[in-house]
Amino acid sequence: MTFRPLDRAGIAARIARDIPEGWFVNLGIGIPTGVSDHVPNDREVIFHSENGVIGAGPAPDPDKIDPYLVNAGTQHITLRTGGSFVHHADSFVIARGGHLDLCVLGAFEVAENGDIANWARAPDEAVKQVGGAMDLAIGAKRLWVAMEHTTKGNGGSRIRQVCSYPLTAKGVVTRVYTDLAVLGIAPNGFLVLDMVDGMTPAELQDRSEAKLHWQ
Amino acid sequence: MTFRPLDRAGIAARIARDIPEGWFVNLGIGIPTGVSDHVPNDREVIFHSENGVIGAGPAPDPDKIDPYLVNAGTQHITLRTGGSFVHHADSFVIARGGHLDLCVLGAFEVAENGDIANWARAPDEAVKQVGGAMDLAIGAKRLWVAMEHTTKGNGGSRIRQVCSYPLTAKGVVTRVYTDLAVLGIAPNGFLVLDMVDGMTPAELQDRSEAKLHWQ
Amino acid sequence: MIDKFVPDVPAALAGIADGAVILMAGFGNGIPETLVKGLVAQGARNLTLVANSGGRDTGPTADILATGQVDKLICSFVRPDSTAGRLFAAGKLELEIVPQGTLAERLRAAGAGIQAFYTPTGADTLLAEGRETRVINGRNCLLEFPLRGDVALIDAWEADRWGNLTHRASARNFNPVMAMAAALTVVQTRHIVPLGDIPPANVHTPGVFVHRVVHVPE
Amino acid sequence: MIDKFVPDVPAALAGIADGAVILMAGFGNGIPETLVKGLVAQGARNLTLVANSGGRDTGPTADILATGQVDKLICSFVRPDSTAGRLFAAGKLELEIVPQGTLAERLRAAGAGIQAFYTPTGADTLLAEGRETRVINGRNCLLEFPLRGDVALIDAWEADRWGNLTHRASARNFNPVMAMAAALTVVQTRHIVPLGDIPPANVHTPGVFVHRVVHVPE
Repeated sequence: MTFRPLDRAGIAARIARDIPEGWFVNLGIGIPTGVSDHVPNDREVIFHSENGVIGAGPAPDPDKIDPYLVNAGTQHITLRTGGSFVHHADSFVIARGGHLDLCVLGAFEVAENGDIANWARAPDEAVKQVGGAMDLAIGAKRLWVAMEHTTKGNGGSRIRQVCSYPLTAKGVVTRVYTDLAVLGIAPNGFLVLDMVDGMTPAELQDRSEAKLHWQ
Repeated sequence: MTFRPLDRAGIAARIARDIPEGWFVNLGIGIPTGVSDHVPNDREVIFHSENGVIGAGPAPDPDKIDPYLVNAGTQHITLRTGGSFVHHADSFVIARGGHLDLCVLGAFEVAENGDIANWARAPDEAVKQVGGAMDLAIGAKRLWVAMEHTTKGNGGSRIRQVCSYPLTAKGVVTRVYTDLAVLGIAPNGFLVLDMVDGMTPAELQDRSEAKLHWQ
Repeated sequence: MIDKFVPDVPAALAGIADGAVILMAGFGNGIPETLVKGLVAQGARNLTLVANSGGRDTGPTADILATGQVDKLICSFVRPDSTAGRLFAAGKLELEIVPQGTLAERLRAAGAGIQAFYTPTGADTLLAEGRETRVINGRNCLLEFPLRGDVALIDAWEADRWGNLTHRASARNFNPVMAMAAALTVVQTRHIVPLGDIPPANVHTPGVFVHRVVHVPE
Repeated sequence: MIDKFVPDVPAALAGIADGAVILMAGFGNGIPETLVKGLVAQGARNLTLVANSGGRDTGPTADILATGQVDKLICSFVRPDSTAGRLFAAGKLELEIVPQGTLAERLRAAGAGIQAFYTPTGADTLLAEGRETRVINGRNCLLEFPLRGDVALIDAWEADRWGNLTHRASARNFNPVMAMAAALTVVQTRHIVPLGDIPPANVHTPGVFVHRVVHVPE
């Protein structure tokens, strides 16, 4: 039996499974944005968007777009009943003050000590695309990362002993969801919590630069 | 001719005369509270109260009291048309951020360098009644003090070379309104801007511990 | 379904431990009086109470101070002639006096994840003695640290089941600021409203800062 | 009578000097587009522009950058493939990248009279290189300073003659924060309303932070 990697929507759906009702959640750009599509409507999860939206809902029908309502990716959204608006400083009170139960970010790499690199692939491009990632990374109660386990090009592992790209924040990741597995961050490094069907520990370790641990 | 000191309401009225339309003003407890009574209704001056009231109006008729609307002295007030409410942190954004055109405080003493002492008469009672005075004193564009020129007991002058009481803030007073005179704070010390009818420079200097200057 | 309503005051205050730091909102009004009475009944001891003032001889602050439940009071002023003033004079109450704006800002900093800030308020005064200062742009500033609560006791005018709140007129005061600054934020509300009833642009305290709500009609 | 309305955009922007620091609100919406166009026409040069992002190839940010009026851009991100990105690559634009939450907080600090603050955001990253840091409660923090504007360009939904504003839905974003952070705050509003029309509890930006308002209907 060979393993079947998840596609990007599959990673998002896998994350959605682990979000309980009542959590207050910020979703980064990329794979994380898709997470909300997989949370059933009757499970109340409140999504926060950095631009001051509390209770972000799905995209509107094209004929019902409100030009004054976008998310942090500047996509048109709706507001859930019970949602509200705050200004940017108050929005980052939420993000930086420990009020998010969860933030899900995309990343280039995660290290076994919880370091995350998600904003630049090299120092010389580093000063350009920060956005709100550094604020979210240090501020949420839990930081989960959604990314492919290996790079598209050379198949190098994004699961690292030490990040090779510029850091977004140090020691903050609590869980990593990839197309192959779910990894926790334990005091001694990556702890495998789940693997896709057909995956073996040896094959997963083979695709991980850092040492993996099993319970 | 002998001079006629102003009473407390007279000091308040004298201050009101100097407040132009459009100013945003905080009034401290004591003589300053009375200032708003002397601003005519058709001169729009917006009064701020530390507890988050912008546009505080006069006391209501007794049968029209709103128990949810008080000023910083916890007296029942009204709200002017155009007024609004903010929370305490935002209220002190206004007070500390330089948004008040004027704050008028009572004081025990003012020194010729603009120091103000208004919260304690001795260090051992000093740690008890600060309230918002230190925030207002450092934050307003202009700080005017309203007080009697001399103390009631021994007639000692409140117009000092150096404050003898614990400071509220250092070098912040821009003008002093007393029952005898209006004093500015110039680089070289107190500058007499106005005196009550019948007052002479010699008599005013006699009641002032600090040296007075005339233009 | 998210539902932050609890049936009664004991449920609202369940689990408050001895030694807790309690943020009590209010300034003349907007005081969570029923919750404070409940805390007296609940009986937690060795508390630190954070409030705007030390109150008078009667009223919520005086009532809880008189029980001896509070070891330390952090506030912006204490009247010598008050329950708080007399307890302090008798050596039965520790006091930390904080300028009112700094108090509000330290609470906000706790809510906002700000680890410290510099303010000119209180610099060059007795409150600065022995404290860290720094001259920034020619202004002498005091270094201030966040003031975080274990529990915030909050008053609201309206609340929905997500914990979204409005506050009436000047009863807003410290309520939104303290709500964001505590690990457990407990609200008493005059009115319960259906979710969506408060216009999204006019929520004064978003439910994200609120954990338990109890209905206390007028 | 207080009346902050001005007749047209040139009057709203009168006096903006070369070298001014301009705060431009907006995030996808809530951008004061008409005022930015007016600033292009007004022609002040050597500006520092503070905005959430460097924009794209078209739109208000790209438009004013393309004129060469702006020497320096302070924002949270710049797309390499944008007018801002290309001007930077060509050495024609100075960039200061600030994390978005730190940007909002530095603006608020300017409005609030906070002289500096410590935040964990950006500590242990390239943005911290050569900067002052401090470990507080075990967390490494960066020292950040206020970001004050000479002029703020603000978008509003409603405004009254005192300058009280509402903002619609997510068009609120940076508007209230930048309004409090500038020496001169200029507003374009979709709607003019009589004084007292905005409920006192639901003013989003109080008029105390606003200096000039110009009516720009849809």
